Amino acid sequence: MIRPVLLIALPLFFAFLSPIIGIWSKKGVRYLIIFATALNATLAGILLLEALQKPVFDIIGGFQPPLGIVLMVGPLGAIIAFIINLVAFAISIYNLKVEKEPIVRYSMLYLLLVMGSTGMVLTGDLFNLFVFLEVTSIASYGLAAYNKDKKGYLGAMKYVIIGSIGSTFVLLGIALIYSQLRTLNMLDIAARIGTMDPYVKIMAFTSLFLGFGVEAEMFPLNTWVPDAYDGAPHPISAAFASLPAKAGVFALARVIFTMFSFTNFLWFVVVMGLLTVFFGEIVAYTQKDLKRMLAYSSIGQMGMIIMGLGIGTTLAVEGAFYQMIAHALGKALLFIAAGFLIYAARSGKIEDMKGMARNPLIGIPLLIGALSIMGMPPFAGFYGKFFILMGGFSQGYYAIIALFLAASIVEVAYYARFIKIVFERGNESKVIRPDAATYVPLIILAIIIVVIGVYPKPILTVLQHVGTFIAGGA
Amino acid sequence: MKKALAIVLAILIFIVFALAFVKIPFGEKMSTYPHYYNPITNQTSNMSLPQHYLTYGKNDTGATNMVTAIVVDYRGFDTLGEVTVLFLASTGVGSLMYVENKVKKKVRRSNAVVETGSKLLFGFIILFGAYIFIHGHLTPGGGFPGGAVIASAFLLLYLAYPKFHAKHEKLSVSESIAGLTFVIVGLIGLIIAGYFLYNFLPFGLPTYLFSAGVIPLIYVAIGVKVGSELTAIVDSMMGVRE
Amino acid sequence: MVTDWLIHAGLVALYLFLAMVIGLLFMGIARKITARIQNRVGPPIYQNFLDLGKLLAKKTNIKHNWIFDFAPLFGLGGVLLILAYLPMGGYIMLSGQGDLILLLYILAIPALGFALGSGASGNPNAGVGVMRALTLMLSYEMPFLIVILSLMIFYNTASLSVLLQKQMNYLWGIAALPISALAADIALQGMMAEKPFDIPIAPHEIASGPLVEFGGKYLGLLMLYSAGSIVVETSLFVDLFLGGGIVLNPTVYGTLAYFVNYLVWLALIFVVWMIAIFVNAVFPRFRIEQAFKFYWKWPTVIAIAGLVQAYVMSVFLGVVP
Amino acid sequence: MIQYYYLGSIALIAIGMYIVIAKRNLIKIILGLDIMDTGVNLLFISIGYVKNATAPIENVPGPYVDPIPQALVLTAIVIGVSVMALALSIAIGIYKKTGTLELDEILGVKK
Amino acid sequence: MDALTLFGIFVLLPLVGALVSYFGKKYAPIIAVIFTGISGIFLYLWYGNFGSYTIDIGVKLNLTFDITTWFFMLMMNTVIFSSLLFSVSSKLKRAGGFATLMLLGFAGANGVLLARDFLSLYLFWELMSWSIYLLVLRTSGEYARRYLLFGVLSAYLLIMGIGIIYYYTGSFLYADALSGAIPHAIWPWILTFLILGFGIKMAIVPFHVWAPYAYSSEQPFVAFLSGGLSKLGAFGIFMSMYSIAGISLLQSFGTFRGVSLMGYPFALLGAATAFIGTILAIFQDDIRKLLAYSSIGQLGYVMIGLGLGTPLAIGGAMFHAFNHAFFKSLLFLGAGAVIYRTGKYKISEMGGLGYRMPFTFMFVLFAIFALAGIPLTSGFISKWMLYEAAISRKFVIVAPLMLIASVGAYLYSYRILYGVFLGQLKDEDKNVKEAPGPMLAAMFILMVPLVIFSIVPGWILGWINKILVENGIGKLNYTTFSYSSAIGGANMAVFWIAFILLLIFAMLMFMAKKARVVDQYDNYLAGEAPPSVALHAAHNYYKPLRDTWAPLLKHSIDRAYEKFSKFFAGGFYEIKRIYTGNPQDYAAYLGIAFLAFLLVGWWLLW
Repeated sequence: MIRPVLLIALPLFFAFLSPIIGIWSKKGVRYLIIFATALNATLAGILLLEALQKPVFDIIGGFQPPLGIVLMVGPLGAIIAFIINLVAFAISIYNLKVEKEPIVRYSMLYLLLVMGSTGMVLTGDLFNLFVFLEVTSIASYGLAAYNKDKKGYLGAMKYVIIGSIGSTFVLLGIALIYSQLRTLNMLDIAARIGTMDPYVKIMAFTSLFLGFGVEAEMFPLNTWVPDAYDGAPHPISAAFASLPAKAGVFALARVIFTMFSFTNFLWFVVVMGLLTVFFGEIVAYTQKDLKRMLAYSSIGQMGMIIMGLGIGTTLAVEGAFYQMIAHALGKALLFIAAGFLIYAARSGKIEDMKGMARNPLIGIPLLIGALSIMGMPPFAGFYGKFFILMGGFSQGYYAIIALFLAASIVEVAYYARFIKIVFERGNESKVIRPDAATYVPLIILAIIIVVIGVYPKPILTVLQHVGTFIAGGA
Repeated sequence: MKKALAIVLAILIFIVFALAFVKIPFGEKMSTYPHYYNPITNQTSNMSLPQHYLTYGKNDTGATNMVTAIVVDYRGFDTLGEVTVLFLASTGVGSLMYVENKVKKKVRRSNAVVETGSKLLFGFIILFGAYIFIHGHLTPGGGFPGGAVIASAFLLLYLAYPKFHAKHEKLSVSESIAGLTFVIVGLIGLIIAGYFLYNFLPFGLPTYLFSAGVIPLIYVAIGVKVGSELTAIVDSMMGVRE
Repeated sequence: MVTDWLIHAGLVALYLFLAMVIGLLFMGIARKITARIQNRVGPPIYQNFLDLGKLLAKKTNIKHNWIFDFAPLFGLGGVLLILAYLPMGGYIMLSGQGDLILLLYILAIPALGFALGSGASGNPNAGVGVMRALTLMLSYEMPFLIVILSLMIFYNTASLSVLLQKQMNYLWGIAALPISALAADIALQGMMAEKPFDIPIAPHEIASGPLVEFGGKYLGLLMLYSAGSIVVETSLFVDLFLGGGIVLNPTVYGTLAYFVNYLVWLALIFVVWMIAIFVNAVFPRFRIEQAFKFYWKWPTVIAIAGLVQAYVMSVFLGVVP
Repeated sequence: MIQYYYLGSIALIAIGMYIVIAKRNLIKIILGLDIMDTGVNLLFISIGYVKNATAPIENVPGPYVDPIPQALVLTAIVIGVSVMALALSIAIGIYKKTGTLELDEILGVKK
Repeated sequence: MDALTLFGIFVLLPLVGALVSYFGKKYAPIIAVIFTGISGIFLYLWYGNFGSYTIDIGVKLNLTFDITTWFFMLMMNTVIFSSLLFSVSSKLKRAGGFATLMLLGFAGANGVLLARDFLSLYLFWELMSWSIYLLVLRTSGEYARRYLLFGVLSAYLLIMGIGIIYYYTGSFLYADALSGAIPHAIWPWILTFLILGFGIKMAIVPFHVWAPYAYSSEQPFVAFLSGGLSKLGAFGIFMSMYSIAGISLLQSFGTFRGVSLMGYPFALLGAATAFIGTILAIFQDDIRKLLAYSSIGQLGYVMIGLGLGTPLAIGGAMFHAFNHAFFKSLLFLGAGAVIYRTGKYKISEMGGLGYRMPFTFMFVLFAIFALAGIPLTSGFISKWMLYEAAISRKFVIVAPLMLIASVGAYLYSYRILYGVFLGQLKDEDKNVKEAPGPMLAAMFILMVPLVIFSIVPGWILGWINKILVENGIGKLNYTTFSYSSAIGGANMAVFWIAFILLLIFAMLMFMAKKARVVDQYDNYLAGEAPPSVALHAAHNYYKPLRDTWAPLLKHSIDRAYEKFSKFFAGGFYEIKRIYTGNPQDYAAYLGIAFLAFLLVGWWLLW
């Protein structure tokens, strides 16, 4: 019987251990990180199997929920945790490519970023969620500026400013809720949310929604994303796109469904989601730099997930979670591939990458990732997008879905342009073969995307419990 | 134009939150607090959460300082998270300040009064800091203020002796050992009682030094950790002086 | 059953042979008339029979490749096939088995075979000639197809034999749809490639166009083909608009009717041929763009007027022949 | 009881917000963030306050203040410190790279 | 036969084949041929037992194997079998990738044909469209991008249609669409979305822009794309009009002489496509582009048939789709053989290849006969049915356009024949050899049905009649050798006998004297020195026609799309300015967002 707390305690244990190991061998720390993330992924997998029967409550310190902190792991939380750790494991292999100096500190920051994101998904306590949000953000601030060049620093600076304003709003939200309900456990809050004064309730919801919106890259709050992703080292931008972003959106889902039970307000969330998609895709079309393009495209995909959550029907939320999984895998793959392409072309601009992906080891996973992001069938991205669209239709959001489809045509346009340039025949001479640390994670992620896409039964059996999640359960 | 926008925004946010907080009573008695509800066992209790802590806190955790009881025992997981945050800060600052080519900076010597004064005071400040976090569960203050005091001791040395440098390896070793003790104590709790961070040591008599089970142990670890981390941050921020 | 099948085949063969003879005769008459108009004596009427005999008797025939033979084979075979499907003098040969649309497409077989053969000759003049022929076809087909469409809509049938029946007991095409008949006659001029529209065979510009490489027996057979096509085009016009020459009802008068109808049919096609020849003798040759612009302007307008008239009469006034 | 403390802390937050949006210098912006943080912490503590009650140390009798906000603020303060530490080290980095802390110059230079 | 075998043979087998053939490297096409052959055999065996099944792969896929699916699968299977057979000897670069993607497209196509619920339809539709994207990508990224934009547009139009149905009926099944939950006024919307969505795949006029680009990639793939996959568009339109909506519902929109007002505009669209496609085809010099526009034109006919909706019209459309599948892929394979041997694309650069490649010439000649509708091939019968349908219901706009378009077909057919195969043989093509064995075999397979079904039209009319009866559209009256309609009919047996007899007669007349074969320069140069460059009249072949059409040809739809996308891209750069890069603006955005959020929340509650 796996205790979810191990998913947090063990990485912490290894993080604290690594400075000591770091004194002896720097390489040792890198492989320790890979082992830690692998262990975490397997634990999360076993936890997922358990959480399928009934939600797992892990009481910390032996005190019943509202007194102590409790980890609330439903099937949905478990699968997101599993995917986060799986992707983290793949990215940690790519981490071997990072040469820039204080590598021990880099590994610690990366491991704690993973721990923070997992924590955000597992926790059932509001303030604990805030602490893990902070763990993730601070790790991200440190990693965003890791390259110590101007782009890195500026990206990190923007992230810090927006991130800390966001966390202030989260704290304000918690203060508002605590002032009325005097408790911090989510289920306890959910049970007694009705007793709150309606205006204070709206204020609390908006502050929390805005606070987590920063991490979930919602429209007006995602302005830091392109600069932070662009400045960060390649594996980190891959990690940004899949780990904290997914945890942020899951926290958002917690806010919308577990704690507050608004029905008439959800259409506004859909509108915000649509705005995120719209601006994300359109600005991505104008981007010349590869990583900025992928950053904006990841904003667009997050917007789609927020839209799915906002629509609120079981099908749409199921689609939103499916898209979370697909996007985490797909975007991590694309960023790793982008890292290799930038390294091969020695420039961030897309035009200079003519024909860089012609090597099948990099070309095929890149295609699988791009097609999955675009929502093409035998890949994971298809079901997510289709369910969200159909959920949107079942709620009668015709215009919004039409606009969303227009935005995704723009998305296909710039991905096709990228694929055109990268697969162009021309300079065969400069095409180099990726080494193991690059193509191993690519192949792992590509295989998972295909397996999930071709046979979605396991994922869908897990996502059937969306009903209880929407009703405010685990 | 941006100034005007900023003012308008600030005022609007102030008004909006003021409207919300006007509805919240200030300084009311705890009896008016709503009663908490336990989602797992699904029953609402007869008292509110703070009242529960204040009434049963003593025999649940054995600590007299309720804040410490909550910080370390009831919501120990938060503190674990929060310690990681500090650990992250020091690693983050360390990695950002990390510079291969050590640029030497010329620094003036401070005068004799500061030097001798700091040499004398250093021991006492460390002692005082240790006192704070050892008695964390009895008197106000705890691991974090204690750690900060220790860090201030080292800061004093930096001010006094321009060439002074705390060894980075030593600091990070002490930091990680302290962190490890915290996690291992948690894991032992998990192994013994099935709950992570369970208070498995005997509570002993209230207001005695060796009471409240695991809390002093954890607080000592936190104290050492905070102390070494803050000094590490100060040290890397100082950069290198010849 | 086999015996009357044989008689039927024999009659068809007779009609086809007669059609060929008429065709050659008409060519002779045409040369005689144009000569007379141009104030010269001109060759005797039977001149074409002599040319045919000379050409077929030639020993040395030039041949380029196996595709080159397509022209005479498909040409002659195709034209005979069209004649078989075209009622002559009221005698329904095969047109009971195939309707007007089939006929339209069979018209294309000899033309395509001939085009293939001349294309295979390798002579650039032939290529240009075929291009002009096809462009001319596109131009005159516009009014012609609209005319056929209006006939089909008015008489509410696509089969030629039924059309003749209806013309017999109701009204001749030319009486019912005079405008369409006018357009059809203008289009006929292009179909027969007579003077204003003999652009494909323009002797001065591209040395008789597609025919340039053919000599000896090839030219002979192609002459038979052009003779047959004269009878086809004139007889098509007569069948569509002049009741196919049926004056006496064959069911009433038996073989006598067939004989009389054949003579009337002969006279009618001669009249149509004379119109074409007189126009041919007088007009200079159009350039291909002029021909195309010409056909897609006035004849098409007339044809559309005819179509509208047919449409109005058949749909709104409910006139059912 | 008039909620001076609430209004005071919200004022702090608003001022912090103003500083972040209006001020040019990077350090001032970071300080603005810090002011917002302290504002929220003050808000938390004032929520937990009970009129004429003492700190929740058991050995002193009498009504106690609500201990939970104090525990939370303890964590929030440390988080605030860590964010400030990182923000300042990033600012130092920017200063090293661009030689200035004025935001317009940094962005101007960067464009 | 249960669900798994049906799904396995027609969808999983090609997918497995795709995987296997990727590693086959040089032998990949042969492996692919074997896989398509197997599914072809099963298709033949399972003619009788139709039925519908459901497969659960996490989501329920409802598959039905009935006569309509069988009929379209017959086309799809034969066309891909022959294109892959063709590609065995056409020495493609990275043949492994080619075979994989072809089989993926095939699996997608089979899936679309089998699907009876919108989820599986959309799934396989997208699978098929992106496998085409990658195949076009093998030749040129830019063309692939343009194709994918339209491919995705078609998918999203389908999504809109499916979504509206899902909104009302709450289920994806085709059958449920008729459950009456959908109000009458909504059906035009649904049908427009679905038909336009499927129409894009058939390259209907406003959306035909992608076809010339996509059709200029490797010839064996293009044969499958234009021959096989464009039929999916026809299948989709047929299903959405006559199986999902149903003929009675279409009629309920008011009929105009027996043809539903809902279908008629699409018939007009089809007529416009036929006319524009043919006219554009006449002036193309690149053989691939010419065949592309001609394919657009021919598919216009199918659209007319489906639009008119009378039994004869739909039967004609089905038959024409069948013919188009065979003669168009035959034409593309023929062009492929010529390109393979000479490496040239421009018609004016070729010439006289008929003498060097006689078999290819014969196959292309037969394909041209079918295309132009000459009665020697089944091409005539389908065109005849379409004409009869239009004329018997007195449609005075659709019929002339169709007739003129078919005459236009003669022009560009002859341009291919003359430009490529006849005329003078150029020196560099002197020793061009005939296409290799597998290519000829592939072309022969495609030619056979065109001839057989012209002699015995009864068989195929039987299948089509079964389709019409099963979907409750009506019936055709036909016998094994002849067919007829309200206003006319034709008997192909009599035609063939008469034609052969008269041909023999002409042969006898012709064989009387022998003829001496002579060199191509012999006669007309009469002894002069042959020119350095062979005079081949195929350059700018229809120049006079082009001059007369010049005012009209000036406006091209391609350039309209170019301007359209430029306009939007400009707009995007405006929107980009929101991300100013200054964190302070971002902080201000955050504040504004907070207030906006609050406003909406507050307004909602009060």
